[in-house]
Amino acid sequence: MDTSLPLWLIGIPLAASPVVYLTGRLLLARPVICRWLTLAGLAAAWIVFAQVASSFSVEGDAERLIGMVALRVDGLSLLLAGVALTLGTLVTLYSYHYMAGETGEEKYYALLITLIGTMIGLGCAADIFNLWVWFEAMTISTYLLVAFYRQQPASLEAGVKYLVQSATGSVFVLLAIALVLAQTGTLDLDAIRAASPSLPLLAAGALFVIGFGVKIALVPLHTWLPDAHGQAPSGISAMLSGVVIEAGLVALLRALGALAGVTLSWGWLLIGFGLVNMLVGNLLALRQQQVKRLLAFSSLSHVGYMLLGLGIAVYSGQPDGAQGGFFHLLNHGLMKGLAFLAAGALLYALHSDHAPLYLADLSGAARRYPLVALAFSAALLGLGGLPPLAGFMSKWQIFVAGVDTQDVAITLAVAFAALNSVLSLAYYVPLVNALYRQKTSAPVERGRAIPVTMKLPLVLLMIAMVVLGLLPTLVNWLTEPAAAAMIRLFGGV
Amino acid sequence: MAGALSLLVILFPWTGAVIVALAARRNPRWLHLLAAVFAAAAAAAGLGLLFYTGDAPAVTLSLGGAFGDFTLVPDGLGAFLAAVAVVIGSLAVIFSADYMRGEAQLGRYYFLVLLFIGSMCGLVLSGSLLLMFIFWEMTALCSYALISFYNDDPKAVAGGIKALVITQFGGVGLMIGVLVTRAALGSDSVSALLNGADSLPPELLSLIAFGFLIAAAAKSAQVPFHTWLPGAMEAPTPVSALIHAATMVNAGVYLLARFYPAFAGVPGWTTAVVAVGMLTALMGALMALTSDDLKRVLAYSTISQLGYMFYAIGVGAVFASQFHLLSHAVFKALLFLGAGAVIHAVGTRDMRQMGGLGSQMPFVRGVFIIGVWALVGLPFANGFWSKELILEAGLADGPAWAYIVMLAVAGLTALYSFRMVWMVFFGKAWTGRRLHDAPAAMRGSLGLLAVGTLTIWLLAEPFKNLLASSLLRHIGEAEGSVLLAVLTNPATLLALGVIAAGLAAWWWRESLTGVANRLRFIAQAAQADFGFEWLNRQVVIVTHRTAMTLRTTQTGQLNWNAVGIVGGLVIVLLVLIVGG
Amino acid sequence: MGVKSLMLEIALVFGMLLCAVMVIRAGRLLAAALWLAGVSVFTAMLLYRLGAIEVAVIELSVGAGLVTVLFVFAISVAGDQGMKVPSSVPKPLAWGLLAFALVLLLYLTLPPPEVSAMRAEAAFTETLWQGRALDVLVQIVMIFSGVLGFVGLLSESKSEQMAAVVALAEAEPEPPAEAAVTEADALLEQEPV
Amino acid sequence: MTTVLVVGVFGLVAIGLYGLLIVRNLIKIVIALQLLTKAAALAMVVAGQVSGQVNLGQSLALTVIVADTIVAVVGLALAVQVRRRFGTLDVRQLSTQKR
Repeated sequence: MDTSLPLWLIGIPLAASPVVYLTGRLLLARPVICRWLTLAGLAAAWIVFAQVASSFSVEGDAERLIGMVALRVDGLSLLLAGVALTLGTLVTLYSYHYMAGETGEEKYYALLITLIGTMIGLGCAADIFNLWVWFEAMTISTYLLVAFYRQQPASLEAGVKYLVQSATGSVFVLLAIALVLAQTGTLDLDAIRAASPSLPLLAAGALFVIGFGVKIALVPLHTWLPDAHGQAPSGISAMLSGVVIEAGLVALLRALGALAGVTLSWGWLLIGFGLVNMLVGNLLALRQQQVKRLLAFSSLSHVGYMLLGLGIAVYSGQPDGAQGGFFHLLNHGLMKGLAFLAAGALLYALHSDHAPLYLADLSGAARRYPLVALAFSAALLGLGGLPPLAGFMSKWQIFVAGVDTQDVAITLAVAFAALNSVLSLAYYVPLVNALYRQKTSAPVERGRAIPVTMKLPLVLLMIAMVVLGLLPTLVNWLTEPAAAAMIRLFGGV
Repeated sequence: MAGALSLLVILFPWTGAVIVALAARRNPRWLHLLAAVFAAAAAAAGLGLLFYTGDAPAVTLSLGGAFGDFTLVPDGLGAFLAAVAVVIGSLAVIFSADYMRGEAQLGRYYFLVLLFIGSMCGLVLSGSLLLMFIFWEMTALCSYALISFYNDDPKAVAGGIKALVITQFGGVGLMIGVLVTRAALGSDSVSALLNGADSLPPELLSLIAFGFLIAAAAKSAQVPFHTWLPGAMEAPTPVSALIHAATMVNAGVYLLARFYPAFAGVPGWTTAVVAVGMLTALMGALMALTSDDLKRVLAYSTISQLGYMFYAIGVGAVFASQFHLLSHAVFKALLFLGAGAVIHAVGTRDMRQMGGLGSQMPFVRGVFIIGVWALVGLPFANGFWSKELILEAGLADGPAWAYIVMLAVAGLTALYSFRMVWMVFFGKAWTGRRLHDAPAAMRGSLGLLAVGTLTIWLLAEPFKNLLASSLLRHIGEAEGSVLLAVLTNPATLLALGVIAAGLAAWWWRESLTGVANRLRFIAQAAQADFGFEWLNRQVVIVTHRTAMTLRTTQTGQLNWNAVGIVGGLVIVLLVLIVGG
Repeated sequence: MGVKSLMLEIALVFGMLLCAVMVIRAGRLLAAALWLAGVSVFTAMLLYRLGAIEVAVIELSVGAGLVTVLFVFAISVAGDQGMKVPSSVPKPLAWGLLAFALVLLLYLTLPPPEVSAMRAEAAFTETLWQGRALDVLVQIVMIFSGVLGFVGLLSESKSEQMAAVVALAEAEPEPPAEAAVTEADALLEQEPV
Repeated sequence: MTTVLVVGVFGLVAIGLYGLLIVRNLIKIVIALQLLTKAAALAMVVAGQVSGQVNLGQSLALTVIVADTIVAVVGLALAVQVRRRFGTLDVRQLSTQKR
């Protein structure tokens, strides 16, 4: 691979960002231009991505050294970049009308494309400190996006919690990096892996888990998530839930992978957090009446499934669980992205004042918005793990990997996860039911039309979800290298 | 040919479903017609498939990895159940043309019904366990959506979610079984499990066997998972017929019959199946006896008859169970659609408000009595042959305690059936408004089913040969002619005697009031669903309470959120220090 | 390393921690901000002693200078609401959790590895601008998004400002129920800080 | 002597965290975050020194200081907005989003 390609992949979105802002703000002072510039920037990134992916499939990993810091494209980076670009593009398209007329639209687009760029960069980082730098840059670019409706107290509140908790987590990561540096004398992930295990590195691992765990929303560090995901503009909710959480997960995997030799407990730790996340996420969502908040809580349980798959892989050293976990990561990006975008479309149609969308508001929405309701239901049923939608297939892959380990405890964990899937139906299904009620709610009756730029991303995501459900092996080219990379991260072959 | 037909039997309903959904805003008459045409086409394909059965995969789609190969295997058992599903299903669709006339959201209705029929065919035809599980879940989803069809009614919504959650809960058992099979045998094809069962470690095999039993019990509404079925009565009546006779509940019986050869040797498994079947048959009959809701009586009677089928499998009479499934599918569809015609006319499901309807609806009364005739097991309707066959096998191969109970249940069946017929069609004279007998489409479906009820047993021999290919050695019962065996067995007379006693008990019910009063506690227990409904509700309440309690931890206060972070750190550090 | 040097080190760390405690205990925000500057000064001195001369200077100018100015600015805009009553988290819980975490962390990390011989290293500027060039580049991204965030949160059109003022004025007559409790708590608490 | 520094770093972290647990004023919470940050910067330099790479440690510390100053700036901007919209800086009253 031409080693400058990854630089382009990261650089294009990041360079597009100031262009978007300055053009929108100063040169033309027309927000409409921002939307198109952002799309153009993403299109350019897509072209580079296609090149990177095709040469990756031939030549494998590629590395570029800048000073003493390396950027490396492996399966994991490719997966994260793919999900970030897919969702980012669709969200940009979606925002065309959704965000139209908001104050600070140019900032929204500039930060959105920065977010995409920093996530791709994060996926490529091969140096532990550089990983943190990307992570922090990603976080900073989302602060304004979360608190974008700054006239709304609730949205400011969400922003405050997000900022303080993220910053705390990031300090933990820094302390862990300091411990690693002091102990091993290096920051390169591969070199750290070669160091001999010691107690301070164990502490570093714990600090990494907590530090990145805040972003991944491990229970009990999850408390910011429902607020932030619930209050952000819906496109941003989709990004936060569909990729940002996952980017945190990738960062954690890279950091823990470097410490793989320190203890054998990492796999169990991930599985443990996975199980707790599933149960707590489901129970917290069970009685939730606020639609976006409910979806946010359900993210907790889906992170649990990913952690379960990845933990199984770490524990067994086999790539299958990781492949399932990454497939679920991808699917969750699509499904939760779709769910948030569909909820946002209804929010847009039913409430013009950013007021929260309640379950009762959805009543009968299918009669006026059949397409959106269909997409929303597909997303919800997929999230609930009903076959033959994509969500079931990735859960299945995780479960197969789990039982294949022939370990009784993991088989029990799989059974627990499956029961949780059943529990989750108890809150997804009433949502679907409300959509198809015959009695329409008052907001639906006076709702406005939903523009086509908002419907198009929904349709695309829905098609992707259904196709992946029917042909789950279609994304093997993305998940298989990611799983292989992950096994390599943890010192396997 | 077999491949094409097995695909068509799934794709006809599914294509129909999509087309009807797309045409949802057109004239409702078109919707009825479209749905009926596609259902009839599927029925034709399903009947055609019966002539092309074979044990080899007819369709294969290789996905590889964790997903294995998806195959369709139209062997005798699968083809038979697919045929039941499409034929009864298409009759229900045709019946719907009258029953659902003027309802809103017909597109959604037919979409789900056709999807349901197709999924059921896929379930019984699939030769891969994963594919089977996928269809298994799809039938659960469709049944949920249909039960909740009148989704402005909270009772319908609750009933639907209950059905979904309980059958999904059972599905977890199936899934674990499939996963373990995969892990142990390296393949998830049905034949791999059937052939490789002997080579599996015993504890794994019993895990699989009991996992499948849980799944089957939940799907077929057996104790203790039966609570969803009465709630499912909120569905439109043709859907009830579909769920009870043609699709959903048969899936559990199918699963056990299919894997009986693999699981028969698992210690305690057959006893468990017998016990579940027996308890369900008894409780179902008692609950049917004490219920006043027409559809509920039929629902409980379904549970009870399914108990017979489970019992039959438990004692090794797999063929008898499938024969009874066939009989039951036909006569229960007849009874449900007949009840639908009554409810459609009267506008209530409470039998205490009916009575004397026979004079107003002679056609419905006629076919309904034929259905009851078969349900009770009087000669020579189809239910007679299959039920006698089960009881004979039970006497010959099963434990005595179970046989006695099952025999008694035959009497109870007679008792509640006569009570039902009496309360609906006879007794006091009908004084309400003038009622219409069933309209044309309804009559068509009912008439066909009535003829089937009276004649389908004539096919017993070919049916046996059809199943023999897929059930192999386990069809040993009744060598030679099935029908002759029934007639010549002394157990038949015994059973008929008990049935006659049940009938007599209803006839002289006035003089038996003393006994009835003394047995009141049983009636009360039966009306309270023997506490299972309570148990069910407790589980739900506890879950929701836990959820509510847990929600208070989401304080929304930044300081407490920080406590979470520090607490998390402490926990992780402790775990790592202790766990090494 | 002589005893004298060690004593100085201990004194500096002690001073730093003392200032930090005062930050938390300070009643007024302005005082807290100034104590924070004190922490900065001690940190800078420690950094200087560790040989990190450049960062010590930066810490002094940014940490003690710029950040303090920022805080003072923010306090002057937002007002110096004294909130003497602590949060609803019980103090024993906070103490317990932190002490526990601290003990566990120190158990795992003490004693720290010996100071290894200084490696031959490029000069600070070279390390920063060439060795860690990527970090610096990403810092630019951070600064850009930080500025956008700051501007996006604060810049308001006149109409918005008016709306906010009106909204507040409307909210003023009925103070939040919490406020009353707060004052009562304050009387009970009688803590001089 | 490194031990003293390690204790100092963790001590500073503990005090900062204590602030997050106990303090109710939003601006003061941002100040407590600054304490954490300073600990992190100090930790970087100490780690650099321990591993014999002071200049590397310095470079990292500089990045940390820059990043966290940005966080403080955004945090303060949020605080000012919160004061405008909520009329208070009390994080206890800033808990409309719960359950």
